[in-house]
Amino acid sequence: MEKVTLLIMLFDLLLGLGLLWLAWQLLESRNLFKAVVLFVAFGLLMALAWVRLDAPDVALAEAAIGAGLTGALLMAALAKLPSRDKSEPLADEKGHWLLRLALLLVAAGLGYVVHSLPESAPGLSAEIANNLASSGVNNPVTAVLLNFRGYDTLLELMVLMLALLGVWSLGIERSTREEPVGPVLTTLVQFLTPLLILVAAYLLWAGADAPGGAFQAGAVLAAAMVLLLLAGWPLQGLLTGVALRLMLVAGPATFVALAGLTLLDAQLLAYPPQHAGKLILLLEVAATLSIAVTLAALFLGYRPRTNKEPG
Amino acid sequence: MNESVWLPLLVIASSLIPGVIIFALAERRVKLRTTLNLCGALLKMALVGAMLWGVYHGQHYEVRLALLPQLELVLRADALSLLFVTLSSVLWLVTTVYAIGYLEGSPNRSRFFGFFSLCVTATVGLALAGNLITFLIFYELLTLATYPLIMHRGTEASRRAGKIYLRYTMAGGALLLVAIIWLYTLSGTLEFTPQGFLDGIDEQHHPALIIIFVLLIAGLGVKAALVPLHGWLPEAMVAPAPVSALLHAVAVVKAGAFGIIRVVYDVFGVDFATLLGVTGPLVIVAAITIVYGSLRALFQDDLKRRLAYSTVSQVAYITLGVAIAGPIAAVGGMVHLVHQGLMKITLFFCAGNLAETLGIHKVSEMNGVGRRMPWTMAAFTVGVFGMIGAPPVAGFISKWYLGMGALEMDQGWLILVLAASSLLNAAYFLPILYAAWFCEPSGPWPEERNFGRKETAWALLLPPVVTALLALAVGLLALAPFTPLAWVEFVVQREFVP
Amino acid sequence: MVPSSEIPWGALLILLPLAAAILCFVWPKLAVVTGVVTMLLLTLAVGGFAWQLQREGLYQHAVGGWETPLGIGLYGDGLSLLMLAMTVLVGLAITLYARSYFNQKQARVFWPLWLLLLAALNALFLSADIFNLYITLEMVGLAAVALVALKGGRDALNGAMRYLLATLLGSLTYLLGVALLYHSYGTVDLVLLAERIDNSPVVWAALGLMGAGLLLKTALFPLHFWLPAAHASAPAPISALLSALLVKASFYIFLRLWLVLFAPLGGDVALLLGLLGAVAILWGSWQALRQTRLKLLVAYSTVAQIGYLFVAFPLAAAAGAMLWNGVSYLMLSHALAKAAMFLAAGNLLLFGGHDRIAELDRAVQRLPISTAAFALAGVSIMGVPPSGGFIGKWLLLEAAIEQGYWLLAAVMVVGGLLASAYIFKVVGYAFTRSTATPEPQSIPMGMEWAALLLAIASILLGFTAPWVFALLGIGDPFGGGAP
Amino acid sequence: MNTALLYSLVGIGLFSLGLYALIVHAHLLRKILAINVMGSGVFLLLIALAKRTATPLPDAVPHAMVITGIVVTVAATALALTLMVRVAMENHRAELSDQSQE
Repeated sequence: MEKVTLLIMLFDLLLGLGLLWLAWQLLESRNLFKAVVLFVAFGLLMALAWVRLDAPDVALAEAAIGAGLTGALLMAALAKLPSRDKSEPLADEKGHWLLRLALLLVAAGLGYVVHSLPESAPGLSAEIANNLASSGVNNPVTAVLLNFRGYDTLLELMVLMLALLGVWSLGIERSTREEPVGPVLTTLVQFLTPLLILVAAYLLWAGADAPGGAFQAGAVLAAAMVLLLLAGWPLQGLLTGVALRLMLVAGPATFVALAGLTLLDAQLLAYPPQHAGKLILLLEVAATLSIAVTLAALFLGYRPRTNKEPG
Repeated sequence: MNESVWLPLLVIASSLIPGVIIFALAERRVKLRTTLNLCGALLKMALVGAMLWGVYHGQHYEVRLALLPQLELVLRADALSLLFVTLSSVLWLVTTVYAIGYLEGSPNRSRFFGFFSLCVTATVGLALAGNLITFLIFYELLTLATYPLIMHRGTEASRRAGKIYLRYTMAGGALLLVAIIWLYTLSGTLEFTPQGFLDGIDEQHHPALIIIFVLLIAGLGVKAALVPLHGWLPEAMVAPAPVSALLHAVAVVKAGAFGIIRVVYDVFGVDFATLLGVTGPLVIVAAITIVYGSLRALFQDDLKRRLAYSTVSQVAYITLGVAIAGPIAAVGGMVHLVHQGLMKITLFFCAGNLAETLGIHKVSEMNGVGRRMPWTMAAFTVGVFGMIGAPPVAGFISKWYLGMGALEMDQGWLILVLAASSLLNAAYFLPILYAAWFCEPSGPWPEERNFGRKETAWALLLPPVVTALLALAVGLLALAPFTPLAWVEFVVQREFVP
Repeated sequence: MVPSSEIPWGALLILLPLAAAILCFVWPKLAVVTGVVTMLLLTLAVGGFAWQLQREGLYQHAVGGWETPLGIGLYGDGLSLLMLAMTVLVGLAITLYARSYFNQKQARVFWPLWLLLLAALNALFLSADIFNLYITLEMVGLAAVALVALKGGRDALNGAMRYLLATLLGSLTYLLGVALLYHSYGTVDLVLLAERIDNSPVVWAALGLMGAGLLLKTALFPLHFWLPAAHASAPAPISALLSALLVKASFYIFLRLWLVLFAPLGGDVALLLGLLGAVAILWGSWQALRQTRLKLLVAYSTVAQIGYLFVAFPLAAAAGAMLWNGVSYLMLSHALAKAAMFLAAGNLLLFGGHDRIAELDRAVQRLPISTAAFALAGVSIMGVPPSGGFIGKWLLLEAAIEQGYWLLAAVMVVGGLLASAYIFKVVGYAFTRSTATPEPQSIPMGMEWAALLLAIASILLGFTAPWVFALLGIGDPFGGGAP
Repeated sequence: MNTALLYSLVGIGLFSLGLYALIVHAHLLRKILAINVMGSGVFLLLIALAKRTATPLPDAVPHAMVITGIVVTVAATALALTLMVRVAMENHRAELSDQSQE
């Protein structure tokens, strides 16, 4: 027992140091491409940390969104930068010792503060446990996300929509690269896409009771779409106009509609307990769809248009 | 609500509402604009007349509107405020007529008359103010509303003048604001009260009150053009003549002087101010201003600038009368508020006529102008004698009372100041008269305009003649009832009850 | 019919613009109509909300039926109401303005973003949950960034990027503070936190982190570096809402946190804030005076005016609720006046094709309504009576003088003088003729009147203080009893 | 040293590293990466401290908060990257420019 604890502690220590080291490496890397690759690795290591901290839901979200999608976004953006930009020399850092000292002091102070926190704090576990039964789901994280603090999630979906609006207004359509897609990628995509869709469906379904849920499922589904885009599938031509926009707003719209209906009844987002499970599932399905399409659209980086639409 | 509430509001509204409407009028609606202007001015005079009658018979006019919890906007008509209100509304009417003639055919008249009405509104408002914050509000409004009039011509010179004007007046306003708030934190009230409201205040606050007094006088002294705060006034002369006439000779500088009267009488109270020892220094400042203004006037060739420095000097008489802190001098100072207004506006009208008709801007161009424009120069002559203080024109009355008041309070040396000032006045005014009446024209006029058989347009001629006659009348009939002198004595009784 | 007292106005203030944003997003053709109608409905809703608050006092709504600490609480008192009313007033003008300002392609992005921003602001002003506030802050920030960059152009893109980095940094710093507070007191609800808080290192750290994050977003000197570029380069209606509403949103959160959590911590912090505010007033005003471009001038003026809000902090302990009334009033009148100024500046820019101050070229008669709007709003900014700004500054000055903070009082007065200097610099040039006169563009009436109406409102505020203070007192946001 | 403390200290370290990089680096992509690292630091702190419960299960509220946070961050990152590309096109390099157009 002793040995196992020691080993685990050693592992934690290494993982922590690894995270810090990777972060330093990626931020100070001369080569931006390397920095992005390191960032993806950093994300995966973070996911490992989440697992160690008994946060499998977060681990899934991190792996899919934090490492996967963010990595893809970074890569895509990097490709659009002028080439001489990609390995800029770092700023002259001789003059920054004062800043370093200040930040070190801040970090030390924060460390002291964290250290001063009590060893054990109940948080809201007890309240969650007491109310989980009437929440409609068994996974406490899902219960918090979609019921106890569902209002946060409603606004969060709006943040996604906002970002997409911003990207659409700023993004510039590029002619799709004509480079032929290698057979490996094609095969990989053909194999991976159905698998990812299955995983997404599983995550969505399982979210009620086990780690998973709309965000993770949406992210995985988005990953599938990103792969298809990379493999040259013209998704942006297939899904446009009102149909696309309806899919994008499915989650937020369902949420807002539900909020409106519950408000008519008595209270904002107060689900009747007997229907809570079904309502949450409905929300999750709609949200998964929207999240997936939104994330994929963010990756695409511009507003897909039908041929009829003006530029 | 009854008459006593409505009248002060209506007096304000009678220039505010026409002003706002005029802003919105298209440039070409000359008739409607003129009608609005004149009707507003006539209506205001009628309303003021009604209030005069009422106040004389003990009627109380007051309106209150809460600005902050415990702090109100108060409009109240008392005898002192009516003195100033009457002066400004009469002169507004005259000047409106003059301005209509003066600006005929020039651009941006809607804007001009809009701001002109706002200025009068502000002047009347600060005259009717029942407490310091109300006074401050209208005082600042006056600053803001005058600015576009100074800038009216839109030249680089007017922009510069406007900038200088604002530098002085905004700084003055800021001092006033600080002083008023400080006073409020000490006393808890700002309400004008006969003989002041600071009497019972704790002695430990006396040093603070002295500073407050200085700040208040400095803030008001900017508009009253007390030396060394007078620098804006000569610069502001780039404005069109009606603006110089009404605002810079009357409304703006008088607003400052009127404020000083209020502060000394109704905030501190004469006795308390004397106790604090602040009146003595004020006498000295006023005396310096009187002499300095006259000296500077002596060396100005630009006619309007000479008149402006003369204003600096003359307005200080009012301050002097107040600062001497005796009842007779008070009568002299306050009555000069009216007398100087009548005389100086006459002079400015005349200067405007010369500029507008003959293109004369400089004293050195005035040779023989009396023959070309006899009526104008006759009015000018009346004004000049008033300024010098020669009987029977109104100025004599003021100086007489000031001198007597100084003697009453054992300040005999002030007689010397007054005498010196009169001599200097004579020195800078009489050569003008000599040149105008007795010299031959040295050549063609710089820019002559033809107005038919008359020497100039009737709208330009009538106003100076009327004001000159008024200045003569109030001097000749000084002892009759309902003259400015009689009214001022009525005011002073209130402040100096035994 | 549901009696209007039972209509849940508070929640509608959030849901209505959200639903409208979705509608606009899906059917861009309906965007303008939806936007305008929603704005009118929101005005109605704020009216209803005010009426409800007046009748029933404090508004509290447990979202999802879950009581705090588990759930999220909506919370509305007089201060929230003031902020909501401010949002609606400025929002109405911006809506009127934007109707004519954007072309069809821009409108398709503008209206959903604008509605989302309105929803986020309303949600922010009605939230008492510090994590929920984080999300609303992010919404506000991202929407604003997208709006700044909406018309493109080098300056705007740079400004937007700078703004985005600043706002993200601010949010994350704030969130770190939230994390510490949650793990220390087991709740993110402000009301509960207020009950549980004590003087521990955590609270100091949270104050430092959340404070720094929010002050960065509020652009208090010296954290204002991002503001002038972003505010000056954005499209006019966006500049208006950035200066009028957005800096106020983060200030509002800071003020709330201060009142509820941090005020007992210490006078030293308050003094520091006051000093920073004082420096902001002087620095911002001085910079404004030095600018040669109109929109930059107005932007620096915002830096200065934010300073006034902070000068109040060291005075508050002794002055009590009336001082905070003054601060709120200053916020409100600055919002109206500054929005008016930016809209007017936008008109002048569009009219002449540039915003070089020295070449305004008789704007007074060529574009009188907009120039009048600029000048009237300027009166309120200077704090000259009668105006809303005067009332606010009077209360601040009164407290400063009463407590003997002469330095702060002097700074406030000097700030007012500098403000009059930079405003009249503009007005002065607007009177004079300049050499180059490019062909003027015509300005739609709606855009001119939007500016003028706001400016007039900022002046009229000079006469409504007792009435507004009575509403502000609902729910006793400033402690020490209603005024 | 227990797990919660260890990971929260790492979180603080990441936050500080990110902040440092955000300030000193001019390249916008580095700044965006720095923001992401800072975010990870905050999230790590939130989740690490959630472990300090008496029950075997950690506090779920911070978990939900972090998932929300991750989504918000990816949204912000996407916007920031798009903006960066536009800025890079205007400035001819992916750095902020201080000069105004005129």
